[in-house]
Amino acid sequence: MILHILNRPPSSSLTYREALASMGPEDRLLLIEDGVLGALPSQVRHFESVTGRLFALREDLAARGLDGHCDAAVQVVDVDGFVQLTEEADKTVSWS
Amino acid sequence: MILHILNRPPSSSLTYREALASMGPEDRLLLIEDGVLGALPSQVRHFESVTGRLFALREDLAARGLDGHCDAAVQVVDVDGFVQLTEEADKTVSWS
Amino acid sequence: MHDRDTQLGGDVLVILRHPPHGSSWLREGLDAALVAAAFGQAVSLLFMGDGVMALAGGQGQGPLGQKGTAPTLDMLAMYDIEALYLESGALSALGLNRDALQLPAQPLEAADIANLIAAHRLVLTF
Amino acid sequence: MHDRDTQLGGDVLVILRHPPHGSSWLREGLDAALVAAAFGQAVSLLFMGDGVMALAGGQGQGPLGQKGTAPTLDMLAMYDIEALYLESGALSALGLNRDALQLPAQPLEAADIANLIAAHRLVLTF
Amino acid sequence: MRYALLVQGPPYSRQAAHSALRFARALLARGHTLESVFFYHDGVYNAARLAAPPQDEPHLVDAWRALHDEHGTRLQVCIAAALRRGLLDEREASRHGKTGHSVEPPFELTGLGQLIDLGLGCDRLVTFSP
Amino acid sequence: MRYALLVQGPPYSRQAAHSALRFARALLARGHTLESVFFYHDGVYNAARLAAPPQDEPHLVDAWRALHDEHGTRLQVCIAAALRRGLLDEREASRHGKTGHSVEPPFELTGLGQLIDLGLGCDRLVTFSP
Repeated sequence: MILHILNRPPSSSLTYREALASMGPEDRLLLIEDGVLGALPSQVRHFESVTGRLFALREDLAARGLDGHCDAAVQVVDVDGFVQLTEEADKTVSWS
Repeated sequence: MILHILNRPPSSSLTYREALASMGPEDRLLLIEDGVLGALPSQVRHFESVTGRLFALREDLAARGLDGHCDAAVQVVDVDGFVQLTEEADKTVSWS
Repeated sequence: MHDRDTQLGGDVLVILRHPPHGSSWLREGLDAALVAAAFGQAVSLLFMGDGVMALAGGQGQGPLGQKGTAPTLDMLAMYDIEALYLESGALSALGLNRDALQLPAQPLEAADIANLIAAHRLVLTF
Repeated sequence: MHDRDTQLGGDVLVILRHPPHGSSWLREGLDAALVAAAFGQAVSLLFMGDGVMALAGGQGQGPLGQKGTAPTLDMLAMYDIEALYLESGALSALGLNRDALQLPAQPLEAADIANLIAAHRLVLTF
Repeated sequence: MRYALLVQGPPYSRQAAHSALRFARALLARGHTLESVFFYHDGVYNAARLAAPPQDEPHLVDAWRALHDEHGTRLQVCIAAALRRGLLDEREASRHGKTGHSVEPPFELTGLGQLIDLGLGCDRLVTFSP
Repeated sequence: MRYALLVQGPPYSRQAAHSALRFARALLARGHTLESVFFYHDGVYNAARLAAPPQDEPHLVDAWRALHDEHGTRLQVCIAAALRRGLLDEREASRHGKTGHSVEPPFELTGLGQLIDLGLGCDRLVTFSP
């Protein structure tokens, strides 16, 4: 399993397409920084192909007033959980 | 007439939508830097709403091997023409 | 203020296109607006694209405890910056509720945005 | 080389996502690839998204006479970097002709890209 | 006409500063005046006096300086953006108790109000962002 | 596990460096080792010794230094990326005939090969880009 990390929102950047195109069937995607906008119910459709493997960073959601506004399909992790995701992954790939 | 200047390509950035949404019926749009990728025949459809008012910078096309590969709907100007466009405009607005 | 609102005009229009925290664009754009206002100019703000996130309620601190831009928004009125606009399409695209915004801003359709830009002497995009 | 090509594997995969001239990403990514190769690692390159523009023929100089990255591409073979891949969808989205590319690179579909990434110990994205 | 430029992109990593220099030369060649280049956001890195690019690459700091020397264009750097990023002239370094400095004339640290003055006072302000 | 971080974002203008510092603290808190932070692209600006942010803002250069002091994490700066951008230690300044320097220990200018070594030698390399 590879952890992909995305820090751009699908509302303004198409980088998410490259991240998704690069993901294997077991890989996970973590949204951080401005990328957490992708976890909004209005935006999460862009990540349909990785349902169940989509994560968002709690601290970055909270900073933007979005903690609790995430779509239910998104698994929210704090930075400790972020580290844990990197432990469980064989490697990480960052998309910006 | 306002000159809008865009340096991001529609193939990776959605900034072009903000530029287009901000343009009045007489305004012009100049593609520079990586933005000139938008002048390719495969990409120019994104700029349909400003047909006849779409420009691209020759030097930036040439640097990317694209001089002569522009869509016919795009008016190619060199940097002297860029200055001239700013002379003719009331003001300029840059989008990045 | 009312006149300026209905006429959409002013000296300086600052367009804020980036969301809070991910970059310094929003803060540096707001700084430019505050300075222009402090210099006596009639300043308007347009929140556009992801920039409408600047208006979201309940914002917190950044990764290293930065206070973010939400406190700055509360200072706008003190600087007489009361002409606040937002791109209506961006708000709905992000699914934000207008009632939940930290500050009220007037929603604009695309045609109005072009008019707003035309009606200011100086337009700065951040 | 042939084995590595068919197996898509190697030590270091450098993913190049940005077009030439607009930023230093492409050049700095290529520098990382050259250094890895000089250190004896088996290096693969994947041109993805706008990064496929790096392969366009007939590139020229930058605004202040910078030589750009096209000359660097010619050095790849000297460093034994021969595993070159490109995102097939990006090439067609930009309407580039494969025959007009400066260097041949093997087109990959999405599933192959995931395999390519999985088959390298270190993946760097630029 | 009287022009001013706003440069918000860092040197080397983005084309913005290169584009701005090219535009500056072109507007001067057309007989216009370039009052000032204002550096804001990561554009303030253009003022880094110690920049040492390889010999076969353009030297942006020198290119800005040449613009000033030949045409009297002011090179104004937003002081708030600069201090955060480690760009201090001798005066600011001493004010902050630091030894050494990273910005020197003809670049001048100045307030953001100058940008507003330029934008409203010049005939054209053209922005180059990253 | 042995971690290394690659930081490519400048301080202040983008969140990347802030995110990296937060991640660094979290991995250390989980008992891992952080061998090195490698700064490349505009990330090299994190090493600017003269940075003077306002008192109510985080001081990134100091925060990196604290990481080194407390945990022995190396702070490695790509020398080629740094020189172009005006980030020189005393040795490079003298080698380029410049007076003054903009980088000081514990930040160390080093070759890009170190990044490859870290990427292949550590258990995890995590990249924070702008």
